[in-house]
Amino acid sequence: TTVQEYPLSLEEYRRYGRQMIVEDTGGVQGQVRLKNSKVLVVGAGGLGCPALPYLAGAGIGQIGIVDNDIVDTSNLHRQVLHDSTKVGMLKCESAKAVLNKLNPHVNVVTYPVRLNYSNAFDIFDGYDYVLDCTDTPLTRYLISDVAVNLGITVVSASGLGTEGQLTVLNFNNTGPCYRCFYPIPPNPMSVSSCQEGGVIGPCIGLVGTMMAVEAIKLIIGIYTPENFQPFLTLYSGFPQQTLRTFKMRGRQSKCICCGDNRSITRAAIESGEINYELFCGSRNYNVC
Amino acid sequence: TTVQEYPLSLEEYRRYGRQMIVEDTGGVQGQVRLKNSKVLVVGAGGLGCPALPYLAGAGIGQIGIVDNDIVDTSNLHRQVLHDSTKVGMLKCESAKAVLNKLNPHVNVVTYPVRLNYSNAFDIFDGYDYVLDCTDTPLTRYLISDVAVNLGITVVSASGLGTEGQLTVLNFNNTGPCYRCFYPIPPNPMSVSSCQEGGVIGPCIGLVGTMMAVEAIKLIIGIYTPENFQPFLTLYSGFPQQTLRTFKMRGRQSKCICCGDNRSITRAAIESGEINYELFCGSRNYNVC
Amino acid sequence: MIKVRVEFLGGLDVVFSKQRVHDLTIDAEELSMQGLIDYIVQNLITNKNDVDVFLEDDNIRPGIITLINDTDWELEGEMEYEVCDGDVISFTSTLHGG
Amino acid sequence: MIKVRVEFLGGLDVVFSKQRVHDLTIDAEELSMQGLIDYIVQNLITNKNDVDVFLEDDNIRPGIITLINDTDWELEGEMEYEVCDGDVISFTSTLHGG
Ligand SMILES: [Zn+2]
Ligand SMILES: [Zn+2]
Repeated sequence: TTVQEYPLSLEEYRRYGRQMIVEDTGGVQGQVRLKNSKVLVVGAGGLGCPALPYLAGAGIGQIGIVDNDIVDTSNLHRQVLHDSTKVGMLKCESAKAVLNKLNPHVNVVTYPVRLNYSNAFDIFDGYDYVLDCTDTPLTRYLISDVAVNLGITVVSASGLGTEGQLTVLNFNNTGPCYRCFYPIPPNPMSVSSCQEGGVIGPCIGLVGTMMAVEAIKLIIGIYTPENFQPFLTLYSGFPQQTLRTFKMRGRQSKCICCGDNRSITRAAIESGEINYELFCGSRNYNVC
Repeated sequence: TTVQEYPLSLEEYRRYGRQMIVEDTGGVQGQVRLKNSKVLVVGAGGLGCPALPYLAGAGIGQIGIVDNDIVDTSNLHRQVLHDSTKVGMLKCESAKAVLNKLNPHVNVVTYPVRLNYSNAFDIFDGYDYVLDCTDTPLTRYLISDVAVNLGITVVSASGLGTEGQLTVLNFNNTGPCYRCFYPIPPNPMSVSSCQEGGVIGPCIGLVGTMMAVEAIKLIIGIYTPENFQPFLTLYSGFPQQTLRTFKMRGRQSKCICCGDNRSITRAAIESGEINYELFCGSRNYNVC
Repeated sequence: MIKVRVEFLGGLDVVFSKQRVHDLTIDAEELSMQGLIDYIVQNLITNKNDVDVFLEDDNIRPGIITLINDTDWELEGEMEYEVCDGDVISFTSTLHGG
Repeated sequence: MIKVRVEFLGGLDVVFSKQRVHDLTIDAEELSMQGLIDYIVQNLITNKNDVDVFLEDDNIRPGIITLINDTDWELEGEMEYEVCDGDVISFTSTLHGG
């Protein structure tokens, strides 16, 4: 057996040098943390497309991509990791091909499935962080529930039109989860005045890029149990570009997922007892 | 001759549909404006890499890319439009290949030269907007000076470490230029305590993405002479992600480029009379 | 008289005359959040059929985050909070697109 | 006594003990920007060799943007501005990286 004297190869020093000299990253130690971390990105759409290459570029050791959707021409104004030659291809495979060329040091694993109650635990298991880049309340509840049960911190974001939202859930297994913020799921019938929404590519792109910043900060230890404050950040692209950060509630003791009396357990989820479909309805929630 | 009855092809309607239904874009009219516009991006590095694909995705008619640098492994953590297979290739050509695949409707023109006083006018001529994605004060003064003389609005940004800055210069030929903000160039000798700087990929990436948002807003007419207020926006990535927008001075009547007595004329620039090299020194200004 | 700024974000402005920010001067000595919400429903929602975009079972509709001076109202007493002169009260719909 | 918050952004904090925000209480009845800058140079710059990162020819060094309550100081009278209690004065280096 050979002893690993240096934690990074010369090629890695060269590749990551410009980020390692940023004091906040912690130099070699921070780079090794990035290399040893595994990040799962659920959704290779408008949010995942900018988040993925920055995670790969930064040298995350393993990146998982969950997406069973295929590339469509109508995606390409905002899902710029894909391209016109990949129309019809699985988004996770399209993304993997780009990331492999960008940084061959990263192990990219694809999951060409629709995330659901029966496969989520198997997929999430072993990852340190999950980025929720999905587009329905159903998956947002599911991702948070599974992450809480596995002790994983989630970077969760969304966007529509010219706006976006970003938060970090279940930080250190002490921060709030999605259900702490939204104990009651939205009623599909109540959103009747909201139209199907469009989106400006770089606006959702900016929010996806913010997710990569948050993931890197989590991995290199910028957030600590002492300094972490639950937050929700809102981005507006028009008429001025602004970010507003709201101070949010902490973990709720009455939360049925992460609180004192937990009913959203792994067993309950995997048995199909928690009916995510019924619970969130099937309407398009994009606007409200 | 055939009459163009519809301003966009069916494929274009399909491709841009999700952005055309965003009310702020102005629908078909806004899309036609994007298609008829020509945007020059100077620099295909940390800022240009995220700005370029969002501009191409949005359907800008012509995108010019000025960069004479070649792809290096040490760029790839932040310059994620390129990849490891393109090390040694011109960045402008690497970028063009990606954009052509992303959106074949966009005419991508490359300028594999170092922008200087003798070539800038020829390159800029005919473009509606210029994105300053460069990394030295020299080019920032030159880009602003040439744009003012040609009546072009500039989206100017920069970044270092975990921070970035963004502004719009010479808006409508009435807004301030770079020299209005910085009438006296920085003295190279005065920045001795500042070290060579690193950069976090998605932090500079976020600022480049903001540039694409600004360019789209300019093209579709979100800014008007009535509502435009000179601004400088600061992004910080650590410890919290924040944007702060400062209200800035208007055009300065005493500005030697855009003011009442102009000495930075096209003739003065092209003759080499304005010595940008001397004027800005040759030190690395990255930190201060 | 209590002056309060009310904001409707995340697309919620669609039922408030597409106006995101409303500066209100309310003729009252005291005003709880409950009182402010009643005022909003009575005075700011253009089409009464849209009330259920904002309210459900007399409470703020699930999926809407309510903020008092940029802080989650859960930390400030929710419906019992006494609105002060100069407060900024924000309501934001949760976006789901990705 | 005048309370003022002073911020050093864009990397300028390197010569201010790496501290971006300084909350100052200055023992004076009146304080112009010139007075505040003198105070900063005398009290906040750790190493006197670093003064020329902040000043050049007794003025704010070219390349540094000065802001009074988030507004360019050019709009507020520059050195003649009278600092008020509660003001936020920011100095930011211009970044050049791209
Ligand atoms: Zn919870
Ligand atoms: Zn000027």
